[in-house]
Amino acid sequence: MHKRYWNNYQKEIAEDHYFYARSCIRQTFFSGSETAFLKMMTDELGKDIFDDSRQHTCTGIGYHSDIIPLETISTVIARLFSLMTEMGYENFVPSCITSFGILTEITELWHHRPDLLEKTRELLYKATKREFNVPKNIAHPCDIIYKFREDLKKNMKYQLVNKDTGEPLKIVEHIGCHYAKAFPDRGVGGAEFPHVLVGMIESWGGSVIDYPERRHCCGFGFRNYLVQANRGYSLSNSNKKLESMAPYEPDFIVANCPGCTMFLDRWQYTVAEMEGITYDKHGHGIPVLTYEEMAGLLLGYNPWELGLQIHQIQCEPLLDKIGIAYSPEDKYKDAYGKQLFPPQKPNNLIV
Amino acid sequence: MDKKNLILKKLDEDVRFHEALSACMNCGICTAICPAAEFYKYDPRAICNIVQMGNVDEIEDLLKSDTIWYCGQCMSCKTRCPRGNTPGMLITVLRKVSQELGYFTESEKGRQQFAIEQIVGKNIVNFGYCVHPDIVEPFMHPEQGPVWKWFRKNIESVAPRFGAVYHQEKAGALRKVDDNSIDEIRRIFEVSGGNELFDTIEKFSEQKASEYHQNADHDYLMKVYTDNSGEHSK
Amino acid sequence: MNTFDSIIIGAGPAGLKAADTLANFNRKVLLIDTDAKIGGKLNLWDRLFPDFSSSQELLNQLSKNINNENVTLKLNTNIISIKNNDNHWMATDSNGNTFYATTMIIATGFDVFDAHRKEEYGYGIYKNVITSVDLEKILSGEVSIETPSKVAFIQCVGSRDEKVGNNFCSKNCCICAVKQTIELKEKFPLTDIYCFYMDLRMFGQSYEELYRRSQQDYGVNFVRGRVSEISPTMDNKVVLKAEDTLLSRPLKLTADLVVLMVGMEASKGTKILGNQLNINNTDGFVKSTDRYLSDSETTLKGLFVTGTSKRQMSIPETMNDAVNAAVIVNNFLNTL
Amino acid sequence: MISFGFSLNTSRTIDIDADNFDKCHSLINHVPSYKRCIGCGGCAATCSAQQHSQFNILKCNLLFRRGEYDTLSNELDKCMLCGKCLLVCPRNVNTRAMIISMRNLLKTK
Amino acid sequence: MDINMYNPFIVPFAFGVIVLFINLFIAFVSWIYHLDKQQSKHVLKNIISFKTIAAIWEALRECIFHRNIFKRNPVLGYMHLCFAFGWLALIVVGKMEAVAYVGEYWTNPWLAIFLRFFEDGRAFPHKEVYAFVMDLLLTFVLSGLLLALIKRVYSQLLGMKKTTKHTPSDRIALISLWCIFPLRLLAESATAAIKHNGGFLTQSLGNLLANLPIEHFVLPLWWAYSIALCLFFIFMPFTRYMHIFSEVLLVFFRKWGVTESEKKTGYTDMEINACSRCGICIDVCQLNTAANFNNVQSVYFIRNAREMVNNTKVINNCLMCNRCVDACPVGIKTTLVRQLFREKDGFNKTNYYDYLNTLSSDNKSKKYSIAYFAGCMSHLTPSIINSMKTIFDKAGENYCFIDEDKNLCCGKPLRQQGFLTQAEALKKHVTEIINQTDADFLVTSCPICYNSFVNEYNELKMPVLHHTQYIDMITTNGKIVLEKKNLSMVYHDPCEISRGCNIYEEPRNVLRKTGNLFSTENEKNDTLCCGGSIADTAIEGTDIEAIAKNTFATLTKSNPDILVTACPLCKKTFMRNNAACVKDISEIVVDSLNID
Repeated sequence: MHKRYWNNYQKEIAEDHYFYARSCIRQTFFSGSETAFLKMMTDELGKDIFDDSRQHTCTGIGYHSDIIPLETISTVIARLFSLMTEMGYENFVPSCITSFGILTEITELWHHRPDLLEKTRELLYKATKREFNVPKNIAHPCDIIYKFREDLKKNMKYQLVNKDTGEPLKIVEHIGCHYAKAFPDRGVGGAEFPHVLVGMIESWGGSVIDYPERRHCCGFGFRNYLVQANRGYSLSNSNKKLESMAPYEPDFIVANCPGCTMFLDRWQYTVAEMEGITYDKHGHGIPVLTYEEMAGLLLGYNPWELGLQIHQIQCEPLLDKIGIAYSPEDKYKDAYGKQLFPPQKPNNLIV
Repeated sequence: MDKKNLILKKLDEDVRFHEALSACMNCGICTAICPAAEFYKYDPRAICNIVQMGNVDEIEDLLKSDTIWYCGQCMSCKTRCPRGNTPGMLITVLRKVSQELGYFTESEKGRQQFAIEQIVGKNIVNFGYCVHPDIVEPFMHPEQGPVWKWFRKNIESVAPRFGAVYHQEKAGALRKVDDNSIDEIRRIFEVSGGNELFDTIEKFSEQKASEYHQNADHDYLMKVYTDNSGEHSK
Repeated sequence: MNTFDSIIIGAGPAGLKAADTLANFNRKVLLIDTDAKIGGKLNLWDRLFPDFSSSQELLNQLSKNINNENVTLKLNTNIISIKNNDNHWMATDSNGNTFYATTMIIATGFDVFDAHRKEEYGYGIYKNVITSVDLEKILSGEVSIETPSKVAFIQCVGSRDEKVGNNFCSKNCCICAVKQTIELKEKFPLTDIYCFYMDLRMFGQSYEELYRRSQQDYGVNFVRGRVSEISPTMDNKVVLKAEDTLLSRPLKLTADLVVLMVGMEASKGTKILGNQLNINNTDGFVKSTDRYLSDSETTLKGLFVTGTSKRQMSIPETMNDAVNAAVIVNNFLNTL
Repeated sequence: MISFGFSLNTSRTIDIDADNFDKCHSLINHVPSYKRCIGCGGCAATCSAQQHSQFNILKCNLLFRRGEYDTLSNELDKCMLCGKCLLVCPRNVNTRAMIISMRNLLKTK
Repeated sequence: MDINMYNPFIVPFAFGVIVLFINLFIAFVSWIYHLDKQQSKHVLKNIISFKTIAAIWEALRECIFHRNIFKRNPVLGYMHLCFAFGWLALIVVGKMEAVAYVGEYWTNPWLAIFLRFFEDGRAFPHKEVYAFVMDLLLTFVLSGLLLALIKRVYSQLLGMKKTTKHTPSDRIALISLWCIFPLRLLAESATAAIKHNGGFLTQSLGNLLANLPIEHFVLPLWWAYSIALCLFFIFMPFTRYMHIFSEVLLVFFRKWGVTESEKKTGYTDMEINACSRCGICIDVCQLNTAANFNNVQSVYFIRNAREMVNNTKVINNCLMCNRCVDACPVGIKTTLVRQLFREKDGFNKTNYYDYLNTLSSDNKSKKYSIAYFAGCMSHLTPSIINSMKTIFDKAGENYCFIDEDKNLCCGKPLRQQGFLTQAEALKKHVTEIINQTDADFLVTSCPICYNSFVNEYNELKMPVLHHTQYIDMITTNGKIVLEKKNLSMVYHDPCEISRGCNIYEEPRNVLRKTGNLFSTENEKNDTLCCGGSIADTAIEGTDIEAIAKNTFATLTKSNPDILVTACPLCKKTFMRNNAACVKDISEIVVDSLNID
């Protein structure tokens, strides 16, 4: 019965040799995920991926909150491309979904309006004397992991299966809006049922929940989060989404967008402290993972090196469910093995 | 050129304007899934219609209103529009024009641009990133919770555990972007109109602040950052 | 015995009516269809708008009319190539048989829009999302369902939609939905029906009256707004999201059954033929030389077109158009 | 509970599933022509009250139909019952009877 | 008192009378107690004045002789006269006869009714005369009864298309009433057969009956007569027959200056109880004649009101054209009573229409000769407004167009629907705005507004004219000159200014100057409603259409070139269904203006 029109659609994803661009939000809140991704690429898959120290933001957050003109963001991106060109790469891999959306949009615009591409070249040259090529392929890290999901599976120690019952875990996948909504053919599986996370989950033994607000935005809303007065919007949208999924009792949420991961995590804490609501039966909240964290856990990476302890919703119940080994005493140690005083406990949310 | 023609000209000049709105048939498919329409008095369909009708007075009112600032730029509208429009992108253009003409300070939500410019804009030219742990202050971000507080406090010793190179000039997360790159970004802002927009926002905000007998300083920033009339959703 | 005055490709209402008319002019006609039975898309409908007459009765009548020595009917015949040779038309089927005729009429008709293409509506994904064609089976009693408490009709599925490449209005869905809401309400009087529309194009005689009756006598609710997406609920229903555009507010509705009013696209056969002979419009339908003066002719001499292979038509329009085409063909044959 | 400087916003979505249509049904009993409205807005366009206020009969009609009674009674108070709407309605909806009935129905909580 | 003049059969009668008077007393006291302050003031002021005498005269005229019914329908009038006057005369003459028989004034009270039974055959003054007169009166009443019977069966014979449908209690009272006089005839005749004390009727019948064993029937017949009376008296206060007493009371209170107030009062009860359910209002009502509603007319509405059966469908189904008020023989202000029953409570805010703007300061500072208030409906017939503008310009008026923004309503529609607080609030706003113009005249194009300004607006600082009056004024004083054309026209009197405000001649004066005016069947105070009345919220499109068609047909029997009216609503209603030329008087005037 299940016939999905875009099911067989596969976007073009480069095989090897990637130029990596970091994300403002992901490196700030989930730096372990970026590290894990690079590690998977090199150690597990043996791919060539380059992490340039001179790289910088795409200014997408500024652009979508309307403080960056189109010319500026185009030129900033052009500098990123020039670094890529300089280092001899053609495949661009932005860690951030907003960047991914911006890059797609700008390159699309250049494609239709070559004059604007020329203008950007001029501006970049004027500012930095740099030149650039437009990347041949732009793929998000999740695309790459999706592409090589079966290869990664071979190295995996765990599966997305409840170790006690043997049942597949019930997982909510959340796709960042700018991944597929704007350009459906740039995402794996189109706009309505993107297959990128579903593919990973299903390959790795889990099951996906189809719930009413599945496609709803996490509520980041750029200026709607950046300014405190507007955060009610952001909170309400996450709440709407979480309320909609809660009855399905998901084991965790996985997202491909740094912002979504952060908001779905933090807003659960906020609602718990503001309204006394948690979205699971036990008051722990629903863990929210990045896809890198999900893959890393299954590959047997140390959860505390992936950075799971700096999620506000704690992951131990999930780790136990899958049967992942971890050492509780290492959780709040610093990089040098020193035991730190743990974070304060929230009032309502159980951590 | 009179003000009214100026508005239309500015809209027309923006390459994104024509891409965003060709012909709207008011079907409402955009509003149906719009996260902002549910929680704000906001209707992207109606905005498209106003712009499409081309009544300059109405467009001017729009540019001065809170309405255009509600959009969260998720671009869900683009996916579904049966006419291939992108109301979210139309909003981007309207906001741009509102800022260039100084109309943004007429509305509570519009005035917030000052705070965003001061926070995100400054981040970009100082850190090379829109967001940086150093300025995600827990007092301005209570929702980040105790874990964030803990991480911020112990960042130097904890971050390396996740492979981050906090404040170091080498490849990796949270590194310090080298001065040369920062300089290049600043020059890009200089030549491509980025600084000009910052200046415009600051200039009009300064004017608005003086109406409140203030300067466009930290106090004004905190004012626009927290002001909420509570009349945005009904 | 493979030579005819005219070959009609497609034995739907247009083909049947054209064959009947030509036969009355004493012309030898070959009527071909790929299907195993005549009637084409008429078979998909149980009762017809706006008078609820039976489609089977109509089909029986049409079938009776072509039952004479002038009409040769070939079903299960797939024409793979058409050639014009020395003012004669040759059609070759997949079995290698070739048929010859002085004229040829394209009556290959339309296909209903494949609702799978609108993934956001979940057709083929959620079992309670069906199309107007599926609903006919429920209305005719062929398929039985439990009494639904809420049913939503969604107009313009696959029509007026750049995202699926169909900018046209399929014209018949509006009135068809009104017909179906009434039938459904007669079958399930306690069911609440919501019909989501952008415009209601009640273009035909007494269509508007039927619309009025559906409101006044059957209490069908019409909501002006295009549905954006449909998603499942825990209890196997579906949630629809739309805007009530007249109120400028989002709206949601949980329904037990959703009916997608699928539009009319040029049929696969029409598209193939049109491409092969280079006589198609951008939207896949066959182009007539002049929609005012010579609406049955194509740019190719001796090749004629009728019915929904040209554009969206209702059944009466199709029949009239077929008669018209037959008369034109007969005149053409007379001039030779 | 911690104060974060913001709070959850109320939803503006019309929820047909809320199923509070009792009043709507009794309105239909009183004024059967109510069902015939095609939302053309002719009534609102000609309305005297609308000249100086946001009053909109079509919206009142629809809000009632959707079971959204919150601010409706204040809105209905603006009507002067002059009857112009009645004369322009293409579907002969008894608009005045509709407004009067709505007011009565909203009064009885 | 003569103890011999007693027989147990009078007990039912006596009992009935006592119950009747107790009931009447309770009712009257309650009504008077429930009068409001204003009404009581009127009564106290006028009770000792010539008005009381006038009231007595009217009571006699209407309650006994039924002059009004006579005027409308002589046969029906005769029927009512038979019962009312005949019966009263039977009692009065019966009393005189009893006094003559006994020889003293204070006789047993029942003697006046039952004298024949107790009469012992002795002579007394004018005995034969009394016998003759009493029989004559009885014949008179019986002739009325015969008519009533015929009316019940063949109402058309009495010129009535529809008669009132009765309630069960009405039926009992009716049957007992019908039995009273035949039984009296039989009882007296039977007695006469034995005692030979009858007159020309009773004695003749008695002689016929004498052949039968009549002595066994005498007493039972008197019993039956008494019981019939008893039944009638007991049921009377709860039936239409209550009107016999209420009407008298109503006549007095009305003469004393009492009118309906804004809310229901004791006076409303008097009006409601004064209805005899004669059914005259049914025939004049166009909802009956043109749209087939025959259970909503005043008579039924009032009956429902008396029985406290609250039926909004009936209350709301009235065009308020006041045709029934004009026709009502009792003079009950049925539409006002209906309006009172429409009262909506629970809407008592005062700030309903605060959104309304006042005049612009620019307008306020000027001095105007005319303040023009087009009225809501005129805005849907812009040709009327344009014509008025032309006329004002031609007449050299400096006018202020008050509702140019199409935003003001006079409040009459609200009042008609019972939203009194709102109507008052709106009135306050509109008064304020009108008074700001400081003009010489207020001219309106809408009869509804005109009626409202004249009857409800008590704080206007300027005289009000309907545009028919205004045009008549300026054509009479020569401000504009009209050219007579060879057009045949008929004039439709809009209810609100004709029957409502007696504007009959002004439009006709004007029209005679512009063309050939023909009269119609139903004109002036007999005018028909166009059907578009906004007073009626119960009827919908097709019914309005039916009434409009009917009225239109009646008006255009003479096939005129133009049907002229003076009301935008009438114009709109006629135009909606009929293609023929319908024009407003202002348009006719503009057509006839010598525009140089």
